[in-house]
Amino acid sequence: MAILADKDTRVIIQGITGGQGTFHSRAMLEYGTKIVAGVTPGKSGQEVNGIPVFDTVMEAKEAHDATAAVIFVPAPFAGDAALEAIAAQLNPVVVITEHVPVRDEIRVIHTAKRQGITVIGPNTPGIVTPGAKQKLGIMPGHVFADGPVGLMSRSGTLTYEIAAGMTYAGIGMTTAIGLGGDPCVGLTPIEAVKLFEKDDNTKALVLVGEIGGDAEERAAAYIKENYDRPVVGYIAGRTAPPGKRMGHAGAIISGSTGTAQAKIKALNDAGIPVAEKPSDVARLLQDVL
Amino acid sequence: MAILADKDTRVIIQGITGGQGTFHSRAMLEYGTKIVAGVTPGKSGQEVNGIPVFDTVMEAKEAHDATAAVIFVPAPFAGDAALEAIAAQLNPVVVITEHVPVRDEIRVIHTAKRQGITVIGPNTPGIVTPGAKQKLGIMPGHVFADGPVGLMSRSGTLTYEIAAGMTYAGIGMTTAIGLGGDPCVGLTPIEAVKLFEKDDNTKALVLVGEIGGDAEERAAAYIKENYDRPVVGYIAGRTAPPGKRMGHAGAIISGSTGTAQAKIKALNDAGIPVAEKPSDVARLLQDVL
Amino acid sequence: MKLLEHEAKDIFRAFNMPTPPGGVAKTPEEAMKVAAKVGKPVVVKAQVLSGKRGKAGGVKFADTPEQAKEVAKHILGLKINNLSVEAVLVEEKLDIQQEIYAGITIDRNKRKYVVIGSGAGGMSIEELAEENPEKIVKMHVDPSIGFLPYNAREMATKMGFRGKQINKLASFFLKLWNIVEVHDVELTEINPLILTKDGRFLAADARLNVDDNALFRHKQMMESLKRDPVEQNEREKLATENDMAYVELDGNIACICNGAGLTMATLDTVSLYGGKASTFLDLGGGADAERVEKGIEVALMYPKVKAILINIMGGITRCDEVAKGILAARDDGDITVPMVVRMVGTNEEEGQEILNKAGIPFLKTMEEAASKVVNLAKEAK
Amino acid sequence: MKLLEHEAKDIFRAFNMPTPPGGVAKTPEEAMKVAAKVGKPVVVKAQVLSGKRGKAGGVKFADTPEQAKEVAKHILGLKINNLSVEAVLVEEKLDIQQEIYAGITIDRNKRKYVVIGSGAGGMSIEELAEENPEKIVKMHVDPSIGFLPYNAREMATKMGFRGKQINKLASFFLKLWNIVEVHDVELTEINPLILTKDGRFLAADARLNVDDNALFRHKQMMESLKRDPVEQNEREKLATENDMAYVELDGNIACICNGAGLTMATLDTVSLYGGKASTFLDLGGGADAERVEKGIEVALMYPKVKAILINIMGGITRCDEVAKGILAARDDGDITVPMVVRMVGTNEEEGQEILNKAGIPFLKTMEEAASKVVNLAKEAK
Repeated sequence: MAILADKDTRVIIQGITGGQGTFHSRAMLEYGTKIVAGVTPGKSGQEVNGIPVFDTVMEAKEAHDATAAVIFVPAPFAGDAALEAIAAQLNPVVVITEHVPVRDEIRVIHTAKRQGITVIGPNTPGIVTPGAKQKLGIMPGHVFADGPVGLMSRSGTLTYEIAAGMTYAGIGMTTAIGLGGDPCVGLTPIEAVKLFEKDDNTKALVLVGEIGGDAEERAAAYIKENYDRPVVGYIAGRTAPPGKRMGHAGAIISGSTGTAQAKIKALNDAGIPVAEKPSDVARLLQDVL
Repeated sequence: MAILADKDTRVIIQGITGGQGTFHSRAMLEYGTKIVAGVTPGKSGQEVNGIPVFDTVMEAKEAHDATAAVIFVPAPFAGDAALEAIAAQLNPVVVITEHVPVRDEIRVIHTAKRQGITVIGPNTPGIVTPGAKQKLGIMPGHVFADGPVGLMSRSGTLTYEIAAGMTYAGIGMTTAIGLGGDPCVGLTPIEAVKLFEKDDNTKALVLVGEIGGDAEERAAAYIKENYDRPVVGYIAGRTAPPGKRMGHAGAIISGSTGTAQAKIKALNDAGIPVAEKPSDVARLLQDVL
Repeated sequence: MKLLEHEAKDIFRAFNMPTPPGGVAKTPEEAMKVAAKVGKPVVVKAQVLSGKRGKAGGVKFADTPEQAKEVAKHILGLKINNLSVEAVLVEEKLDIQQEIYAGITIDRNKRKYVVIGSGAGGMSIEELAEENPEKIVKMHVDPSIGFLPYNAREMATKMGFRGKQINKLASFFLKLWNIVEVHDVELTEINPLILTKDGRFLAADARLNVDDNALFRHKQMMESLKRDPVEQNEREKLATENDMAYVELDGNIACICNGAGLTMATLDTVSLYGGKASTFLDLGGGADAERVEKGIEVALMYPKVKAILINIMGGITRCDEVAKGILAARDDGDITVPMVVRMVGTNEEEGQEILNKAGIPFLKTMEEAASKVVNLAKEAK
Repeated sequence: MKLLEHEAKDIFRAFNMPTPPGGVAKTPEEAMKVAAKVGKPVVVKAQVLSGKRGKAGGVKFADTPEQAKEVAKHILGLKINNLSVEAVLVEEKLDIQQEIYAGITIDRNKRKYVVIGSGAGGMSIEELAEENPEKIVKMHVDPSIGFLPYNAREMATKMGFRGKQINKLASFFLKLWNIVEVHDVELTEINPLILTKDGRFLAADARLNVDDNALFRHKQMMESLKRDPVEQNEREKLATENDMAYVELDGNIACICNGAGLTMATLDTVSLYGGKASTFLDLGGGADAERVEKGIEVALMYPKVKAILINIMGGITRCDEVAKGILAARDDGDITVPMVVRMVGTNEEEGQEILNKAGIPFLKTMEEAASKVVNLAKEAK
């Protein structure tokens, strides 16, 4: 088993006729993803990689019984595309697009929440469930092996790095999730932990974080109280210069410094060992599995 | 028993320091309404008719355990006042104010709906439950007697006329509701019937309508299918000139002529006798009770 | 408040919505100039707040500027629905491939805005709605989400458009929605929205009604229109100025009441007794003596009146104030026809005392009052 | 995009928010003129995109226009946080009764806008938030409802205001919210918002950061500002122009990677092996050969560099493109310091073949690569 994507997931690609959409839908098909339709307004009747293209998500969904959406639509229109997928009750909705305005993100996230739909991203590499050969995103599929670990990360390539290290060490994943690199994302670390909690096949978790915000600290506190399987962490940015501050307001709201040191301390306080180098994640996992 | 207002209803008057608020809160107190607080932003610390005034609805509610709101706030600010009452979970929220912009009304009505709160009006004389001596509005209390009939009406003074006729004939009311004269109101005739349906003490209904829209036709259809106690109707405007039309769009949406003749026919088709004159309502009720 | 076609199109253009090239003319000469500037055959349209301008002869084509001048001269001399034509709109005559309907109004049952579109627009849209409802696409707007670009595209696809036309047509719906939100519009229609043979979409007609209750938020727009919200005769103006609702009818009994429902019921009851009202006059809520006196004055200015019925159900309105108003009108010698007063409710006794003292009779029920006034009107003939 | 105080105040005033009388000056003479026009004691404030202007000597009072000129001359000569002061804002010195804080930003955990206020504003607001959190009023905004007048009044009452001050202060919060919505603001603050002794409320300072991702919706505002979004040196400009993220550090190893997380992890790993990065350079997603070559060029322009580490995890980025970029840089003679390449992922084999043919060695793991580049940098000293 896995979370968010499994063998029954039937995917729509929004923005499939664009360069990214075309390239990555082919890569997803090659990996094994069940892409049933594409959507680009005004381009119905075409085919991309053998996939039929529709003008609207609703038409595509009704014609091909789709369950999930992956969005490659350019940033100015990505929020609208996500709301269209949500209105069509697709779940999850994976927003690959980066540089989406935060006001649009907030609107998308809360519209989805009201309807019980999971949005991944924006600015995410997507999700992959190696055991079902389902990849909803842009990650290189071959670095992810099937296995008992749930992987969640705010990064892109760093996720691949850590996944590759795990795979090399013979440790596979139930599902790997790129949570997205933006300040506001649809699925937070805590929410991801809650999803993995319900999956019996996920025997351990890897939480990959980076400086900024306090999502990792919050996840650590949640894990300490609620999650009893092993968790291993990695935090990028130990040597990064202090980031730009969000005025006084940022400090008033987060009350956190957002530094790597603060995050590592919070994870350690929750009993979560934190790897020094990406490759150490696999080693720490071997200790706990 | 009754609907929407009973002996446990504890009322806040919003806009209590204005002329209308002051005059009608006194009239309500005289009738027996339990007004526990008033609200006018910036006027906390004052008293009106012995009622303490607060700056915000939340403060007033918390201090005096209020359950319902009656709003006399001027039209430009009435929508905001209603949203404040809804946010404080007061129920029902009775909006007496007339000339509220329809965009504000729509917003208020749907915000209330999402939270299960009943909005009466805007542009309503309010509601009265004679048996509990609770009047949330501006109607002359003495024309409403306690009894077994639920009265609902889109009009103001016409409601008093019909209530006075009933009272004179010895027929009282569980609750009388002015639904409000605006095209968009919080409680429609159908919704009012549904509320009365749950009240065992309400043995019969009076539906007072007028030309325009198709709310009466819809209520008639609902009653025919779902409501099995007797109903008597009155429709004002048999001799009115054809009203101003809402373009083609109005006709496309309502598909109804909105004339008194169409409404009377719909009521009759649902087995509802329709009075020719206001005073005939009491006579028709005597036949069915 | 209803906007004239050219006023509505000014707003459309402010939202970058394409309309046919052209302009407003108040004289035949101006119309000729506009037509010359357009440089193609034109349509000349009467600018009046009335539907069915076409049937009334208010819409004509012209092939040359000279023809436009002639046609404009004719139209500027018309009266349509009792309204004189003060201006015409002269616009390029379009080469029509398809007539489309696009509109937004309020669904009072659902209490939501509803966006309406059809690939078959034009004059017969209402019949279409009745006979082929599947050809009309309706979309209700969730007030917590609004009307979004994907909704607009869904409208266009459901209306049968494909390819690049989807986004072109969708933009009209989105702009209409923006206009509705920005200007508190209760009804707006483009009928027809023309798809030309060379693939352009243009708003060929425009209807825009702003919510009267929201005009306080749109003072700038009101000023820029530089005209009264509606055309009214002297009596109607006086009534509006005094916050009364006033409609003239073709009977001879002036009915003065408080509340629209009660006023309608009074008219109906008068009719039941064989009379006919000359006036629907709703004094509104909480009328004081002065407003009552004003109401009597307005009603009596209408020459058809043979008798007056004053029917008051006191609520916010107090009977003593009404009595004072009646008394003042009588003492000023304003009341020149027989009058029947029926008055109950708030401060009923005080009011009755005032009338008693003044020797003005009054009745207790609407039926008695209606029956009596009908007889008085008949006698007065 | 961060706005300067005076730019933010222009927007505040466009929303009818009161600010102290005054104006911008680019020379001491202009400052004197503005002060003379104000006609009262003034404050002269450096207009730079940096906090703590006060501590850096960028905020001074002046009692007379002549003093204002002197003070302005001094401030216009300052460098604050490495930024030269190009202009000062000269405004009336207010007679302070109370310093208030008002702000709106985004709560990334709740993923909502949050409105923040305190009756105790000023420099120490952050300490207050930590030590007396009950003195800070926070209100999260429901995205489906928005921030409404009653919310603003609730803010004001919870901040301890009463009477007419409630509506006065509430209007500041409402206007801030309108600005946030209209201009895609991710952070705005008024600190302090001054209540004067004569009972006026004025925005004495202004901070406004517009969401960079939303600038495409605000071209008009960008144009009206007539300046670059940020001050950058030559290398930073070049990086921005080529869509790379580039930060200069004080080490000597140029780290060129793809993806912010991986770049940070690479810096951390270099540090673990005893080295120190000169450059955080994230090529971004899907860099082609040209961008890779540009990245190497930018990194090497920084004089501190002693060695280069290229660490690529192929995903959207293809290793063959990276290899081509490295090759081009080498063949152009750009690479003047020792280089370590680590490259895995998409098109790994093709990339490795290119490097093999060119005789450029590469490594398979990050650890090996980090360890090797640290040694090379040490040797190069």
